[in-house]
Amino acid sequence: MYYAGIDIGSLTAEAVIVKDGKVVAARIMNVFPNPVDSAREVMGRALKSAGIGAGDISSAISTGYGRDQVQAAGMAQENVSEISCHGYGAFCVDPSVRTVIDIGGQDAKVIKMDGSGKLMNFVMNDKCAAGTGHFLEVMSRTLGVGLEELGPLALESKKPVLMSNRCTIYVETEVIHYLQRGVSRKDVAAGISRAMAERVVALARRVRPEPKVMLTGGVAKNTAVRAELEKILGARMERPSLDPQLIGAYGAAMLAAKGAAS
Amino acid sequence: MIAIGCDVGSLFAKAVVMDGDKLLASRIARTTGNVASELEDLLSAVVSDAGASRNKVERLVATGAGADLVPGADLCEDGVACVAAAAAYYLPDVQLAIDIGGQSITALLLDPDGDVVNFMRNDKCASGSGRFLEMMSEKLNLDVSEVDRETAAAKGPVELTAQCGVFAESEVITHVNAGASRPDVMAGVCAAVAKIVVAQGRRFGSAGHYTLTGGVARTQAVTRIIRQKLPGTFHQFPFDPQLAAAIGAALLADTD
Amino acid sequence: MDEIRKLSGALETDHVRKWKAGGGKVLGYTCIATPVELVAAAGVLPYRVRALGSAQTEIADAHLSRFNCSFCRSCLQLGLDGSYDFLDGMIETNGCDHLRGMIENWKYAKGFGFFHYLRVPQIVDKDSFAFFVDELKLMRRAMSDFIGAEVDDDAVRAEIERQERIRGKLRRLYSIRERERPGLTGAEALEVFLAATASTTDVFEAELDRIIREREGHEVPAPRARLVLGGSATDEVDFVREIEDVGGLVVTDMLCFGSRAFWTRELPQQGSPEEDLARLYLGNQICPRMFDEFHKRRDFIFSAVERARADGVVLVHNKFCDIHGVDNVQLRMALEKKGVPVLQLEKEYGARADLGRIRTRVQAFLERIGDAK
Amino acid sequence: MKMKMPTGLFDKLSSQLLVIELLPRPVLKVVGPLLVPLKIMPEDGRSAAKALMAPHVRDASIEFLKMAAEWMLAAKRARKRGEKVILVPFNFPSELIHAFTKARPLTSEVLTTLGVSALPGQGEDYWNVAMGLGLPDHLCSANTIELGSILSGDDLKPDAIIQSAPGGCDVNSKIHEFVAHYLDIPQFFLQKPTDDSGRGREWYGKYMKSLVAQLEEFLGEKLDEGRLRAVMEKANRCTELYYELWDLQKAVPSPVPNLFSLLIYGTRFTMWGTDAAVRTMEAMVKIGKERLAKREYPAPAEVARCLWAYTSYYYDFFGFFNWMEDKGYSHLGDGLDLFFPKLVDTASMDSMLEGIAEAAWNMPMTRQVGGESMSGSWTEDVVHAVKELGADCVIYCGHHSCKQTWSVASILRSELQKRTGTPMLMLQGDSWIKNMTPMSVLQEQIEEFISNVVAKKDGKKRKIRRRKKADGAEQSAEAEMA
Repeated sequence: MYYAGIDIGSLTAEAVIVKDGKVVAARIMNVFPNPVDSAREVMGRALKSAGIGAGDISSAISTGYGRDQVQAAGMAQENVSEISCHGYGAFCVDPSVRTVIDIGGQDAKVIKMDGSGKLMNFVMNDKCAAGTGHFLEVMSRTLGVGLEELGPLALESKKPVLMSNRCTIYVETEVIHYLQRGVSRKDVAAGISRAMAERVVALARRVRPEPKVMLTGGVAKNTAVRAELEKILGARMERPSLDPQLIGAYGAAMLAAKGAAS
Repeated sequence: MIAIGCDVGSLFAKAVVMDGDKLLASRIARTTGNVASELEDLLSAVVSDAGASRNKVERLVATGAGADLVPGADLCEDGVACVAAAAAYYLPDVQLAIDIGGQSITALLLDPDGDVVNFMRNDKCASGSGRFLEMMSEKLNLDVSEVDRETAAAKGPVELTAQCGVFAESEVITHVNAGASRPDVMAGVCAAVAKIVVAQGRRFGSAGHYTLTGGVARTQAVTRIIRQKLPGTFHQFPFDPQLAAAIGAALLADTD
Repeated sequence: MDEIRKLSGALETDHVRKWKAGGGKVLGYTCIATPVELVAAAGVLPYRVRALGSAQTEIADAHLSRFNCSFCRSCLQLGLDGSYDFLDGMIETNGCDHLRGMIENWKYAKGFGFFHYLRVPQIVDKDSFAFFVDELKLMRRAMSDFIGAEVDDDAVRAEIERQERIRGKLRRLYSIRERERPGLTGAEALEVFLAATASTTDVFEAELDRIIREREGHEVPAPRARLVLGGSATDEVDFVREIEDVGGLVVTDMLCFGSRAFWTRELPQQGSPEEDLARLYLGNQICPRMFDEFHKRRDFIFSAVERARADGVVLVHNKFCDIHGVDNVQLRMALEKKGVPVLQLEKEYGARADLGRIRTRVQAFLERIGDAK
Repeated sequence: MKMKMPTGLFDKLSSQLLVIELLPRPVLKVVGPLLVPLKIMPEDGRSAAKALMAPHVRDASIEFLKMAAEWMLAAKRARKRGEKVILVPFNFPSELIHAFTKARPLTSEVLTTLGVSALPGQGEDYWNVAMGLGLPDHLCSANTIELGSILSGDDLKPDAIIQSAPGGCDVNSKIHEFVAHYLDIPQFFLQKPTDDSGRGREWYGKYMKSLVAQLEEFLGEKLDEGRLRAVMEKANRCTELYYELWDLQKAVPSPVPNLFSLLIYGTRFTMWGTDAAVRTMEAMVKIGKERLAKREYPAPAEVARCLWAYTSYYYDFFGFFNWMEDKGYSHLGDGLDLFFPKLVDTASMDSMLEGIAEAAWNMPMTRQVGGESMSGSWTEDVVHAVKELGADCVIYCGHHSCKQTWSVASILRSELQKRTGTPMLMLQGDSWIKNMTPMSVLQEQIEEFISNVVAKKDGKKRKIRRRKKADGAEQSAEAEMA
């Protein structure tokens, strides 16, 4: 029996197909303007790599901000919030994890689950997008380095600069200001990572994270932010065995399987 | 007297060469990393545009956040003084100048002599800034210079309600996904920017005679809405409004 | 519901226009601490200031700041752009700092044809009670001066009774809403209440009777979960609808555009009309602006949860709303201690942009209190 | 017994102040400046010490620090002595508490200011504690930093809270209410009727009396008339000194160092009515007089005389005051200094309690935005101070969570312009949290304001339009109707 999870975020789309709790196919791509097109495309790619047809999927769950439309388009039997999906996905990857920090394009979430992966509590950034994936995206663009280079670069720094603003748009001009004054890229990058981590921690405090935290979402790939988070929170940031960007879709697929089981 | 005015803002550096109050040449360049050499190039380029030689230039006046970075500046003037000077000099009736920069909006109240009675800057809400307009048009695969042409085709502008610039971006995407036309979405962005500017412009009561300077004032799609919403008489700045501070700096070359 | 919508869907409704055309006067007020009885007894229509979910603030922001509550900024905008020109005057109460600022700027920038400041204590004891009784006498005097005729005891008593009757019927409507199979949604209930704050008692009472008749036997689709909504002043029907869209039926509330305005009112023992009203209003103010009585608010929401057999509570506050911003935390802690799940939301008034993220939170909350699908 | 490193704001500060308590003044005078380069203090604390130990303020600073030490250490030792610690907001006349033998007052906002100025991290951790509980980030940092430390459960826990902000400030009253509930300690109320008629004032007097009764019951101590009189006489002495400083401040250039703005209300809100307060005020007056005689001024010239409409910025280790001074910008005090004390009639218990009620009624915030009209008495006070002190400009710092002043700041500005022609600069920055608006941004705007608006008000105008007419330049771009 095959089960699928489709996660349409604001920047990327993911599809995961599972069989007997094992991932048989997973695909990530950048989103098209329309969530349903993204879902079709990414799901098509996943089916292809699994070597099965849409008919072989016994049930699918959509999640992410396009979840309603994807279900409405008939590609999923159900839609579940990305908050539950990330929690359950992380739990399925490592049942000992009780806290997940998920940082997506414009959302940052801190999720707590119980021993069965059931959602217990969560917080999500309210009015401000500082401390989300978008923040790092803008900053790396301003720094003129690739998103994936940002982490390694920051780790080289001995004396990170202090970002005194909160708003993404202002931190951006602060970055320009530092660069104009000849501050080294690595020190600015480190300052960015710290600012990012501080925003996330400010959110995390509201649910009192457990000492063992799993970091998911695109930002989990940023080694510098991860290091900063561990420093400030004094908690270990588990890296999921699965690509951290896939956790949401994986959780959706596992929920589909669970739903069919019960 | 031949003078250079150089305004180093948060996003762009602008340089002008002026003979008294006559604009001989101007240049605008985006600043990136190595600003010192960028400014060197900018200055020599604008001087040669003016058909003058560097030694004919009697004074170099710098202004803006990066004024201290301008090589060989004879003096530095703050942004308020420069914008006020430019607006006051060319627009004798203007009582209020609203300068919309890369990241802040400043309303300047002028007296009959053209001196500053008071000013107020909003630098806590990026949604009215030049950078915001830029980010939003980027999202719609537009260059800011194309915004006017694009919005000309707008039927019914969408309404943006997000307070945070970044969330406004997702609101923009939502509207696009909901099938709103690009002109309508872009027009909505312009309306959002205009609203913030209008609020700032009203800060000193009814404006009377006013003008708009700074990069955003180049975009008619924004200024049109401001002129509808802001009471008073609008006066068009006679040159590229993004140059206002640089021009003001040059005008102040021989006053202290 | 259509008639109700006609009464609540706009600021200057046909009803208000007709009333004014007939020579009727309208006075605005901003806070549930205002005894509408004294206004109505003078034959004047009391009209609660609200913003219909409008997020426009560019005129207001030139007076208030972006650090002020967005609901108050929206109201000021409508006050200054002429939408409220049908008001013949304003009764201010010191509800909260943001409301005070809103009215003060409105007054400064535009002025009011008639203005009265009703000073409401923030602590209840015999001194403040006596003070408030005096305040009500002053207000009654002001009303008499406004209409140029004495507002006598009988008129006030009659109005107190009429209002009590309407409150009773509103409670009746809420019982239809709170029962096992609710007869109306939270969004509908809010619309009914909004109509109450914008129309004459006779017209509203007739509509209320009709709704009660219609909905007694009616049943709305079974929800995914039953919720109590509490927090900042909000007249945003869309916001409630958004919550109910994802399956959380708002079966009762703790809103001042809602039950807080009428729930715990009981007919006071006969003293002077002012004493009765003082007991009625000062004695039953379920609002975080009041001090030394958090227990009242806690018990209010506890009993709402029980009465309505709610599965969870949503506590919302507008960004910069200080009194609810803090009180919601105290309420959340008290509710969670009792094992009641709580979702705390902070939002900008009328910002449809935020609805998407709010929707996600509410859905996750339902998944959390539901079967954690 | 084992020693534990203090982690709370109060505990950390008071352990630092132990040194101050121990060292005699002459020693402090010599050692104080030496402390600065020494590594025994955290670096942040040292930059604050540098500002306090600057020669022209040192004597007053030392008295102030001695006073602070006495104030905080008394609270620290209260429990051992069977006394109770009562947390009060800045707008409560703490001299009333000093008149009891079994009570010690602590003022949350002053503790925050000292903490932000002397502790590494500037109290941000305590702010985070409050945020961690889910409290909204638009609360006032002045309260939230100190109260966050108390909420952490790892700091001195007060025995009771006095609430004097209901009616004056929602944020202040709500956060104090929250703490009282969270710690389950009693709160006593002094409610301010938002009422400018006499009735409210009468009622307020009643409230003060019933508050005293409640305190007497709580402390199990009758307020002693003789003791109260002793306190009020010292309070009266402080009042006289306050007006001496006020008059000194009228001199041009101002002989009163900028930092004194903070020291004055720091004294008012903590130890008013004690010998330590009298000593501190005397030290300030002495310095002011000497500087007046010597015509001393830190900068070559007094460029501007600035009155701060409400609060100023305290997150810069007092450096901000000195920055202004070096620029020639005199800080003529801020709204917190506008508490207009009156000499109290010490004839009877009643007259003294009435005097305390009057003092409370005239406290900053209570008196201004706590009025029926939020802008009314605020405007009158600022106009009065501008005229008396000859200020040529007013600066509104735009403290983020100060919703009441933000609500009516634009009214204040236009009224100031109308009534006195004085320009007011409106900034946007938090007074106690450093990473809300960078100091450089605020300083840049202040310089722009003073050089364009204030200094050029007369004389140094550029009159660019007149110059142009002289140039006989061509017609301006023609106007188009909007």
